[in-house]
Amino acid sequence: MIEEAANAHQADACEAEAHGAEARTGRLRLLEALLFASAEPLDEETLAGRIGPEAGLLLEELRAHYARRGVNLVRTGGGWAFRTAVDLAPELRREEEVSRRLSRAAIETLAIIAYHQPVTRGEIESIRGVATSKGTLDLLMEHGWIRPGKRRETPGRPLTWITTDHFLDHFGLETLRDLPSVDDLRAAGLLDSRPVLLGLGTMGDDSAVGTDEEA
Amino acid sequence: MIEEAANAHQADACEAEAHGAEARTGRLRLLEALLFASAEPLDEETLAGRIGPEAGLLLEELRAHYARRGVNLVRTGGGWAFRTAVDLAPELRREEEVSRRLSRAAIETLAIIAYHQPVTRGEIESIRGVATSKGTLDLLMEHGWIRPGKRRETPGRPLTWITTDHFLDHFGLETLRDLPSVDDLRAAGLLDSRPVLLGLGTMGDDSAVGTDEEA
Amino acid sequence: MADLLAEREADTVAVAEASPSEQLLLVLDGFEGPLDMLLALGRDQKVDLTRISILELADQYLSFVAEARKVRLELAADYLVMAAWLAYLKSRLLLPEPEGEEPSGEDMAAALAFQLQRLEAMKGAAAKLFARPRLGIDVHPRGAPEDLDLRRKSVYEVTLFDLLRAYGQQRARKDAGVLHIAPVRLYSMEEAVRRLSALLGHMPDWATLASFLPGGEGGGLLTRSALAAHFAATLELAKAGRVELRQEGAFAPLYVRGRPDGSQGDAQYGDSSEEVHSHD
Repeated sequence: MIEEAANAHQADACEAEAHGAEARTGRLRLLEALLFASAEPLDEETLAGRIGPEAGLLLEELRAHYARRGVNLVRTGGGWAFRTAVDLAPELRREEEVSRRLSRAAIETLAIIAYHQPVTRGEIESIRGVATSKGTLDLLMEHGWIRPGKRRETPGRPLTWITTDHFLDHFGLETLRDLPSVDDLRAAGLLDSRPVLLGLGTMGDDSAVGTDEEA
Repeated sequence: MIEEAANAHQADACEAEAHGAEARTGRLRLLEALLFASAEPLDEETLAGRIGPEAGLLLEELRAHYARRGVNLVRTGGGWAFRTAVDLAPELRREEEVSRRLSRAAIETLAIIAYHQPVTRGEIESIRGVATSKGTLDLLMEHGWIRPGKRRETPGRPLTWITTDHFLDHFGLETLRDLPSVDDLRAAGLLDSRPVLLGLGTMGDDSAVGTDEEA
Repeated sequence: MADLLAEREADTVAVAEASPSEQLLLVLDGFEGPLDMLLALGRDQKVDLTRISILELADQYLSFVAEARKVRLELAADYLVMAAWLAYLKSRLLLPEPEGEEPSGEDMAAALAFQLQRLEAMKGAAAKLFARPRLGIDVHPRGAPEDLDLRRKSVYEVTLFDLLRAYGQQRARKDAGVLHIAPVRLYSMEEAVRRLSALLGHMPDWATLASFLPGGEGGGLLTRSALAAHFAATLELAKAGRVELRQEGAFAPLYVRGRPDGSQGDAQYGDSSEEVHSHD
């Protein structure tokens, strides 16, 4: 009798313990996910608010787990964050140049070349209604998106511009024929007279006609 | 003498093996760090370029290691990425921005493109029985979910629409075959773009452009 | 019909106090066109769509349209086209099938049923798709990505969407700024004079006017305008003493030749280096 009761007690304890361990694993996983998804390091207080008072202990446990991996849990500026292991830095070359947004003038010029090629600089200007700075074409060429085509057999024999294979590659097009036509654009809502689309404000001033925004 | 040589040989083998294991761990750590650093999925080819031909095996090893953690290594559209575990969603849920919420028309249009791709605008319209409102396709494109595919080699050469890898990533799909119920729908013939009723045919005309319609 | 209204009531609190026409309007607002409405009516039959009664469905739809017209509600053309088609389908289903190659009423009904099933399937698929854990909402990427020089990624971040949008907006801006009159490609007399001046030097003999006409481009209106312009141009050049004209009789071919002593250059039309641009 006594033995049985003791056994039962023990089984309960085991179950409770197993239950506790499971809950603990759940909290550890949540902690891991929170730290991973956060754009900023998270301080212990914030984490305790989500995880419970155990947060400090769990952080140490996570830190130990990741200590020898390619990603480490580090304390930085009063908070905790995952970072790639410092010793891997030489192999994880940072991008030298942070990716930049192409100016509106450059995107437009590129689009016009894509649609109207072969097209001369003068034609680009008459389509855009503003002068095209030489820098814009240079930039697009340096980037490998455009290249000079044949000279136009008209007075002055102006140079024409055409797009490159790299252009197709970059924009995931197989051929130039796969560029949506003006009618397709209209049907897709891309040729709308909506004045400004979401997020466009950062790309340049629409009203600045007559001056060319530098690339 | 002979014994000694044998021992020495064995020691060498051990050392080589230990060395190999260390190199392997190094590559695993680098792979982990590369994937961790990037928010976007990385394709196996890129990874193999950095890690070597073993990349595929190491990816599987990493996937297994992370399978039960708060962060998982997932495969999506030919790429690999770390993502928070799906089962933690209730605790990590971020409200969708109201401005990003899609209309019923946009949601249906996306589903039709996903299941029927490559699909022309005319086909989308004949499935929905209504003209596609301007701004629907461009909105889906702005989300990065769809893009123009090849032109259909039929009269008028209409443009087709297809989904992107980002679409797969967004909806947590490894490939298009993982679309919910896609096999059942196909087996039931419901993914046929069978020509439709005469009475509704006017909407299925890809050459009709600039149709004005309700959203 | 009543079910349909009741269903919509759940969405709109105000529907109870709305007048019948307003109620109908609210019902209509909830639909993505006539097929969507037919599907909703079909669901009201509470049977599997594969066993739906198309005849009953047509009746329901037609009574909806009749009701809408009773309250003088303006129905979109789509809805009326569908009504007309369903009325036709109904007659085909009820009357004996005529001999002929047209699809039978049964075939038409089956086609409609298929369309409804397909639309239903897509709505279901859309719901399932959006019920999945979504990136940025349920599932999250690394919050603080570290930019690595890994992919042969372009320094400039520009997507196909950016490119197309830029072009679309550029075009839209242009279209909005300028009153757009569809360009009519016509041959002007000046063009014809320039063209003839250039050609006559090479053709000292009599030749028909028709042989001077530009071939190949356009047709119809363009060709006719070219003929008219060239004819006017020959008269102009004859007046200037640069060509001679000859015609054997009314409607006979008109012959042209350059005057042997006709000067090559011309003060008025000599600027032959200027390109003739067509605007398309």
